[in-house]
Amino acid sequence: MNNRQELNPMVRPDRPVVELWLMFFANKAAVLGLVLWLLVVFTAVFGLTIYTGDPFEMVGAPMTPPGAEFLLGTDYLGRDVLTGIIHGASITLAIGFSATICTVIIGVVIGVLAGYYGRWVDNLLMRVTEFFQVLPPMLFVMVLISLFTPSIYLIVLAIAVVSWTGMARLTRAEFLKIKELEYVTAERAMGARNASIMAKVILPNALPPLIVAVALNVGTAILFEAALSFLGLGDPNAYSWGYMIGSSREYIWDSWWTITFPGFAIFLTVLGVSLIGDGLNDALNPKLREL
Amino acid sequence: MKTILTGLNRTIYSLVLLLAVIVLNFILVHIAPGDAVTAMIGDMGGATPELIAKLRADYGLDRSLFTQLYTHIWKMMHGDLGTSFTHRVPVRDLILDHLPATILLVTTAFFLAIIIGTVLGIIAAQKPKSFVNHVVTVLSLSGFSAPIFWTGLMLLIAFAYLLPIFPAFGMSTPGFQGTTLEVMFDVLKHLVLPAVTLASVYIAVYSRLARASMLDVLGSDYIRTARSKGLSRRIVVYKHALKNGILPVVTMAGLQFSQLIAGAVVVETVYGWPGIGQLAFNAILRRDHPLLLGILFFSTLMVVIANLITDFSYRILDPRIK
Amino acid sequence: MKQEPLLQVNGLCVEFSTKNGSVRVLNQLDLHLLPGEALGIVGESGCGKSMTALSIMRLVPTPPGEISNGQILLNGDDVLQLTESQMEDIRGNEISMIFQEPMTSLNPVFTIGSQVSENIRRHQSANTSQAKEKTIQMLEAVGIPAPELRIDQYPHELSGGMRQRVMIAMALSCQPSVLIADEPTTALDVTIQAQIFELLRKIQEEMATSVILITHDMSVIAEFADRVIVMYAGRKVEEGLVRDIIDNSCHPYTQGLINCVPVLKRDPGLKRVELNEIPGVVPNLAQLGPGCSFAPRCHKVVDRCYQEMPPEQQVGENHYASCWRVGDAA
Amino acid sequence: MKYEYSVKVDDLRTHFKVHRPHLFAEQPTVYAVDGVSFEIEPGKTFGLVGESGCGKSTTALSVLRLVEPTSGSVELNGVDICQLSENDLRNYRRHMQIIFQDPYSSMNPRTTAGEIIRTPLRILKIGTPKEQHERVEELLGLVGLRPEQKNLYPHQFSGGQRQRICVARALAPNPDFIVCDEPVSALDVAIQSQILNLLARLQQEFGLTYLFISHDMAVVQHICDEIAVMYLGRIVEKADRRSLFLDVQHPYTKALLAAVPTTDNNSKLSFVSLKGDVPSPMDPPSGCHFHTRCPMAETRCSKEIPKLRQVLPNHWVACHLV
Repeated sequence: MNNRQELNPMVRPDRPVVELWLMFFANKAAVLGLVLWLLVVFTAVFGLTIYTGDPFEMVGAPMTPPGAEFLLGTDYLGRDVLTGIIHGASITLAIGFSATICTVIIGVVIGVLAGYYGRWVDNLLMRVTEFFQVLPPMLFVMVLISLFTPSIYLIVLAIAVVSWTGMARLTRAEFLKIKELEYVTAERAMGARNASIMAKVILPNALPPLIVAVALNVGTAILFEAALSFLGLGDPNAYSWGYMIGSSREYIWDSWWTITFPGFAIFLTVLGVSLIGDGLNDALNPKLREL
Repeated sequence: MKTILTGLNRTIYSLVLLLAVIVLNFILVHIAPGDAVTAMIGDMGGATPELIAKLRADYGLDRSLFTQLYTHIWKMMHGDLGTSFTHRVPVRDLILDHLPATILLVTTAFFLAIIIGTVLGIIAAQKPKSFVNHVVTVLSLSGFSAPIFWTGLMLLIAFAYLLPIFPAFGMSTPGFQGTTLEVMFDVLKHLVLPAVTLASVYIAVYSRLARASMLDVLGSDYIRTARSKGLSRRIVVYKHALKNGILPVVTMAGLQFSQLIAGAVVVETVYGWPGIGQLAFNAILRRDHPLLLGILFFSTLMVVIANLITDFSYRILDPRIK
Repeated sequence: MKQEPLLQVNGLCVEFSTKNGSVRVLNQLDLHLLPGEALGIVGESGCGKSMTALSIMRLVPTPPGEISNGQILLNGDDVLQLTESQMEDIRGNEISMIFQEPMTSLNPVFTIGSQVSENIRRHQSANTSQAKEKTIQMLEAVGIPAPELRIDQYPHELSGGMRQRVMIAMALSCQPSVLIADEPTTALDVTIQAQIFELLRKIQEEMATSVILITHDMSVIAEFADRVIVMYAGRKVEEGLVRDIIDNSCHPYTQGLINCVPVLKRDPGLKRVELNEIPGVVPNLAQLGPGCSFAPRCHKVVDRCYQEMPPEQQVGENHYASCWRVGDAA
Repeated sequence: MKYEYSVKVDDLRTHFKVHRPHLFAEQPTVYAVDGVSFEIEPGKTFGLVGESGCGKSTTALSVLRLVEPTSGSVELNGVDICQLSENDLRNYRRHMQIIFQDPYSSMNPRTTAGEIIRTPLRILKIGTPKEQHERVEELLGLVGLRPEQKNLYPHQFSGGQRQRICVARALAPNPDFIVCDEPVSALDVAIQSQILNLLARLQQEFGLTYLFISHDMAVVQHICDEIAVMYLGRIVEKADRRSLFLDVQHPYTKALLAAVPTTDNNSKLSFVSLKGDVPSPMDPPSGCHFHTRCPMAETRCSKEIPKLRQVLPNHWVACHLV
């Protein structure tokens, strides 16, 4: 049916935001994702005050299997895997969030300018975006890290540099779409300034897909950092989950737990954020809201 | 005529992109700490003073930046990517040696992902509230969320260690002799795990995309038209809807090809697959910058070619693009 | 002389399940279509006129929609009892449909030739070259210039009017006995609309096809249809020959519908006159009371209208209306 | 000071450059508005009527400089708004407002009805916030809505109610001139009459000047004092409402009138079917744009552009054959 509003024009809850949260919490998977994330955040913030220890410290016999003494076993140097995982949570979150913030800033600014001003601005910025899109991210970051000294800042920046393009394209697409709507023209007809139209009118309406993209971006940033650390290209002073797997991978046949558990931690963290993104997507998608 | 011109348009544009990559490489080397040659050599011990002197001359560091850039581009255009310190052979030859393995891995994973992803997406889209749909959602979310190296290692534990059906390492059994067919089969056996690992992420991505786009297409007016003609559900879905529904998948596949290559770097390291990813990994360990930059250039070239191909197939699939 | 109806709909009900429970979008609809006749169905959006068409085609999107009751008799056989594959044999063959949006109703990635010939090959034993020949014939019949070239074009290369002609060619390619046209010209300019109606009229005469024309525009009905059904909120409120309805409508809704539209005049005069209005808005189908759905907007309303649903009464030859005030002086 | 004309549009042209199909193609230009002139007396309604693509909406947007005109002038109360600086134009916007076609996309879905109506007051800094809120309630009453409805969101209103909110928003800064761009085309017939009556009532009450854009001859005839018919960016006939319909001159206008279906058998013009479609404004026919579809075209028509000339009192037509 082409016009579903007709069926049901009046019975609706009031504020869009309230409606969004109701939709989100009705989605079991999304709530699961939220719970997973609260767990990770809790671990990152309070984990080490409850389960103390230095992840680099060798506390037991090498390659002790999971058991009573070490819940998740020890690695080839006798470092406790559980301490490592708890410690890694904060690093993972820190990198995931800061890289996402950088990504969003670069991507949204470029997308907004390209989408709103169009013409040569759009042309130029989109060419730049396409250029960054053809660079294979991992190889490009490898070159960056190899030429400059690896540090947590370089890694955050590198992740942002290779992942802003998607954000920029999405923002641009949304701006192009919304810019054509009559309420934006109406705003101009009332004498609003460009900056105010961009920030106060178009951006809030472009937010739903952007929020979903941001959630997914946190996931990809975490995965990217993990892959870098796995390859031994991360900050050598950061005991991250990827590093744990990378450093133990030669002992894969002898101590499966040193690889399985940190990997599972990454998996659950990213899964959590993906589920949240999915739930937001469903809640924000007007097509699914109708019935 | 118009098609040829637009094709030419795209090709010229791709060449400009490649040129930009060359310039980027040049800029990176120049803004790195130390001069270009020290940056190139890095902390690698193998460089003799003569080699350094030769390099300085090669790069013409005494000349102006513009001349340097010009020479650099000129050399790249003639396929001269410099010499690898660690291997002491031209970078180009090294890369060309390793490229086929990567191409085999990437294309296998690419088609695996597109085909399986699309099929899963179509199945899920037909019954939006069914069990199959939930399975596809869970599968794709998991595929997306699992770190690719970890998936690889888990598959290794499962299918090379606990249940040893597939070899764990390399592209062929060392010293394996046999007919061409047997050699091919041997390579195939080695290919399964890396290809599945690499594909897993993209199966997830494409199945979600295909599902969303098929849902969209199935609700469109022309699908109703097709049904009003009395076509069966099967023809409506697999003829009328599919050709439209696959368009976003093709677009996305083109856009993500660079990430596929990046993923291959990680997968090759996990499985010891002798492609350019592994070459890059070794190059970075030994700070072999000419090799690393050469690999970046070559892989970008691959992406650009793949983009041209997807662009072309998009034009075939969608007559509206002219 | 009484003709046997070609298509007869009895007590048709269609329900849609929504978040807030089930909504009846079609309620106890009866209609019949005589051979060679042009029947108009008119009403505002949401009155159920498109749903009627989709029900006859059995294309109501299920879920959320469902035909919950009624019969649809085509030549005396109930199509609602047929299996899906039997129904597929009827669609595009016995009953065809053209839609409102010619821009989106053709598949953008197939040539128009393949889309028209697909219908022919589906229902007639024709090989590829016969189907192609027939396609060219059909395109020519609907007034598409140079059809042998056009068959290789894609929908986006054609204007809206041309696309609607292609839709008509496709719908008529198997000589259906019933053609349903759902707002076929709403998306088109008036000059193109005139061309399309000219074509439909010509084809209807030549092929003796019965047409159901669905529209919101009473003047389109006036020019094209023989008989008209006026619908409001999922029900039929009035039925009769077009001239009867326009000149002597009995239902206040029909009267409102006719009088609220500005009519193009040869001499409009120099002063602007006020238009008649139907106050208020179309009611929410989920919140209908027991009485007449139009009561809240009706200027002739009495208490009884809110309490009891008015039955259909005959007010003249072939003229029926559902209103308590039918007999009363206006 | 009183002006003879509230609005005076002189030789307005708006041309768009569109994306070139490939690198070597000439950049195509769309001649959306190509030399349009008209005047509107204060308190009157001027109608622009034509089929889709004739440039009537672009004219509407250009008159308000929401689309930048290529050349020409638009005077509102003696001020040429094409000469105003960005800043002056913004302030001058209080005198001219617009109502759009689509009541579903013409309001920001995230703001309440009250905020939507207040927006122009806020942007143009008219009154204190308290005064603004009082004005909003007053406006809601004027357009037939209840004051408590100001807290509802656009999706909670029906199409007709939304259009009322848009009317209220346009009225808010007390403008002299309102452009109505197809204000009733997207509405149900029963609602159309409500809005048309509302617009007529408000015009009387506040002495508003309207530029009324529509494709619907009957609506234009009903509401306008003077009417111009557009075809491919040019005005082909312009007259007061009585003269236009009684003494229709241009063959295009005749065809347009004949094509309109009507319930009134007596007023029907003899039918002149137009052949073919409207040509593309990117490549309009030479001479008189209409000659390709005109039943009475002569060779001269394809060569010379006909000028708009007066043939009767208050009646201008651009045709060689009249």
